[in-house]
Amino acid sequence: MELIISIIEHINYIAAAALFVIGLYTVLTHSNLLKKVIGINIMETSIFLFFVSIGYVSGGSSPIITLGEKQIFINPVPSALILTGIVVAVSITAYSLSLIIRLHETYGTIDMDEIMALRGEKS
Amino acid sequence: MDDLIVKTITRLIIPFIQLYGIFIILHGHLSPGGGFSGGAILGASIVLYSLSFGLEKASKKLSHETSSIIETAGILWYIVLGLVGIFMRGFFLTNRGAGFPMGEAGGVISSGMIALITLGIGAKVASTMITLFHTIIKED
Amino acid sequence: MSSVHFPVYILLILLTTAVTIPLISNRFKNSLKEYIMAAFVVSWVLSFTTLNHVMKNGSYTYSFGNWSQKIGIQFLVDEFSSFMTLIILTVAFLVIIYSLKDMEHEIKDYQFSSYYTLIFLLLFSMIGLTVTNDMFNMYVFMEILSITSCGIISIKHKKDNFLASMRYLILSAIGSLSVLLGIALLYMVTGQLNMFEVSSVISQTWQSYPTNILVSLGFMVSGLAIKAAVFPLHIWLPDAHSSAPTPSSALLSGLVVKVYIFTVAKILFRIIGVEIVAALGIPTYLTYFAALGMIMGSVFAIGQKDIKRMLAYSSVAQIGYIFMGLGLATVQGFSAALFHIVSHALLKTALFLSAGSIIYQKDKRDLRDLNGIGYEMPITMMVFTIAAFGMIGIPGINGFMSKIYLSLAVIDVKKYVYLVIILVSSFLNAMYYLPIIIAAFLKESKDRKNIMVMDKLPRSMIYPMVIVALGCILMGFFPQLIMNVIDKAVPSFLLLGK
Amino acid sequence: MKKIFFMIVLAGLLVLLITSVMEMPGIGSIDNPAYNEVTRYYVENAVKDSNAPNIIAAIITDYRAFDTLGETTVLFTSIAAVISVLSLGHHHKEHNNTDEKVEKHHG
Repeated sequence: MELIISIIEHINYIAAAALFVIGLYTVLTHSNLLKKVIGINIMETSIFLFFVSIGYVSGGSSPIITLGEKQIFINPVPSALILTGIVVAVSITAYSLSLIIRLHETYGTIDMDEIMALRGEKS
Repeated sequence: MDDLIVKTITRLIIPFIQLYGIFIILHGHLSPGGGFSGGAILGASIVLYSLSFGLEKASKKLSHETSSIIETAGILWYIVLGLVGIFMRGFFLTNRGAGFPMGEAGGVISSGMIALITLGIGAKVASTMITLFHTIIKED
Repeated sequence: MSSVHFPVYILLILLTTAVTIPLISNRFKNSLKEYIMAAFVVSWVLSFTTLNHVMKNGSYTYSFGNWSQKIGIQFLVDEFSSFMTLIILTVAFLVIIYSLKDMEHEIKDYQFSSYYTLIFLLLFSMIGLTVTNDMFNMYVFMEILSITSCGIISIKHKKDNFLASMRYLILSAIGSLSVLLGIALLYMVTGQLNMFEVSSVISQTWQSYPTNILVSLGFMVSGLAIKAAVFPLHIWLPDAHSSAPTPSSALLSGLVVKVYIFTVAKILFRIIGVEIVAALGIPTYLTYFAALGMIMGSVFAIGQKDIKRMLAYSSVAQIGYIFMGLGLATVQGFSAALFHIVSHALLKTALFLSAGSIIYQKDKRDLRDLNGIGYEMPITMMVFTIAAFGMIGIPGINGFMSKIYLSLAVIDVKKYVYLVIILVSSFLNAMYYLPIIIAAFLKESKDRKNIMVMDKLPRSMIYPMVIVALGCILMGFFPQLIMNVIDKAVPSFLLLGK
Repeated sequence: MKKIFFMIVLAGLLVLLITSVMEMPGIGSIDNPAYNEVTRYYVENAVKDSNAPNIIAAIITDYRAFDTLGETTVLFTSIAAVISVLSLGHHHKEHNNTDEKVEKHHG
């Protein structure tokens, strides 16, 4: 029973960990390059979820100060870090997509196994 | 894509998207949003334009030359704002200590360096989004 | 204009140059080279002054916006970071001079501006990663570094390059994300991002969250191990380093990998602290992998036919030496590692540049085609020979001194097995470097007689190689030049906050 | 085979991660060690220091503004990298294509 309560209390962290592992599994096992990139994006999202969950305070409002009564705010630092993280994720995705375009042009496929097979025949 | 409905709706809706983007950028220090989100919205408006009118016309709206100048200028603007801090005998990227006009808390023209940086970032992110999109679809 | 700001100025000059190169090259195409050189000279002078200042007045921290270290971002300018900045700029300077001519062979005209933009961003991020004292800032610089280092591989539009940089990008994205997850876990425990603050919080509370710190450390170290190509995770390195254009290979293998090693050292010794790391047993595992890498990297290198691929595998072995020094977690071990970082940077640069010259002049990459090449390109092969002797550990060249230091450090902790491994690894090095030298100077080429002629290389390619080779010899005879700085840098690194 | 191997390894990783996060206080708990004096400083002094009611804006462009400079640089880097990969130059396009064809033929 205690375990279940503890799981419910940590559900966001557990979900983030699960997403991270799912993303890693996608990157490592799928040979399609687009799927690999999507896997990287899943991993990134999981870390964002993780960070944001660290910053959450129950009953806290978003950290924008309004005049009036004193409120509890959530921790603003993780949110600020995530903004940076998102931009970095966009950049990596853009660059990897452009590489995939080029690979498709040169090999005619975006499947890593097929590319390796093509190269194997050549050498 | 040559569709009258899409083109008309695009033409109608783009000013509102851009207005919203500019609003988000200008209110970056007051409300949720800021340079990155506002810039992405602004960029999305041009992306929408190039989707419905084609790449040729869209590149005329924002040529490669102009966007590369905006990208460089965005970072240089940031660096210059930071250097103001050093020249005012502070450190790199000092806000209040460097004598930026702080204004009244809650006003649109306030918070010194924050609003200025947000403006620069907004322009840069918008042009980055557009350039990325145009460069990638040019390949087809 | 006080010299306190100099590290920031260096970064800003590099960044400004990077962002203005596209504009400059559109308008004033001819002055691009002068522009690049001017930026380099200015930042080199600034970096030299910083090192001087630090050696005289001691280390200092630079807080952006004058915020206290808990709430703002901080740079730590100490002997270590200012010295490494100088090394990075010096090696990069020589490589860039070399690249001005060499890249004309490798890429097309219109790509020049992109290439140098990426190079300057690469330097910006490397120096930022070296001086920063903030965990999240470290991550941001790491991402710039991983994109740019893939970018300078894929700049050459060949099949192999795209594939190599795609693999490198995916693996290094996994690496950076592991590091970010580690940072998130650490932030969860400490609520701080500044390295000093994190380490002071952790030293008080690590008993309460042992698993968390262990897991976070595991993620960060293994993420960086992918990027630094520690042995079982090195699979991206041979493709990436061998297919890249020569100057890029020299930079990647001489500097980029080293910068990731600095980051590992920062995480282990500055963020977590020596005692906790030793209590968790991380360094011991590092030495196991290092020993494995020292042997296996050389074994793989023996089987290679392509000269640049062989050099890339040799890097895997040499990274093993550096991690061996780090893993000992003693002052001697760490200074041996730092010394080897510097000497390997010089040696590998010399090797890659001379291999690149052979490719430039003769268009030959296969090791079996190099018979008698010593008579055709004497200067290049002399540089290659010096650097190869350094790798093997012939006395008089800096590689020998770093092996001596490492052996002394190993003897100091009484792990004599590693002494044997260092010896075996040196023998293996000799097995693949000596045949090339013998073939180059003692065998007859099929096409021509062995008559001595001078290299047909542009001067701007010969001088950098020769300077690097002379630097190797200088360091071999006067290791104290470097060791004096390292001796000052190490205690400030290992014993911080005591 | 490869998939099963990875599945087992990653399941181990998942268990490790979950045990490590279970050590921490639950979500939203105010005892979370991350909610410390630094956070309180930001919440209490952001308006006083920078006149910006949006604390996150104050953090990303004032307290930790150097991160944001790095972030814009990442964007610039990605553009430089994408252009270096994709652009073929206006005059060189045909020339380059023939090059590639020749190469394929040889291969």
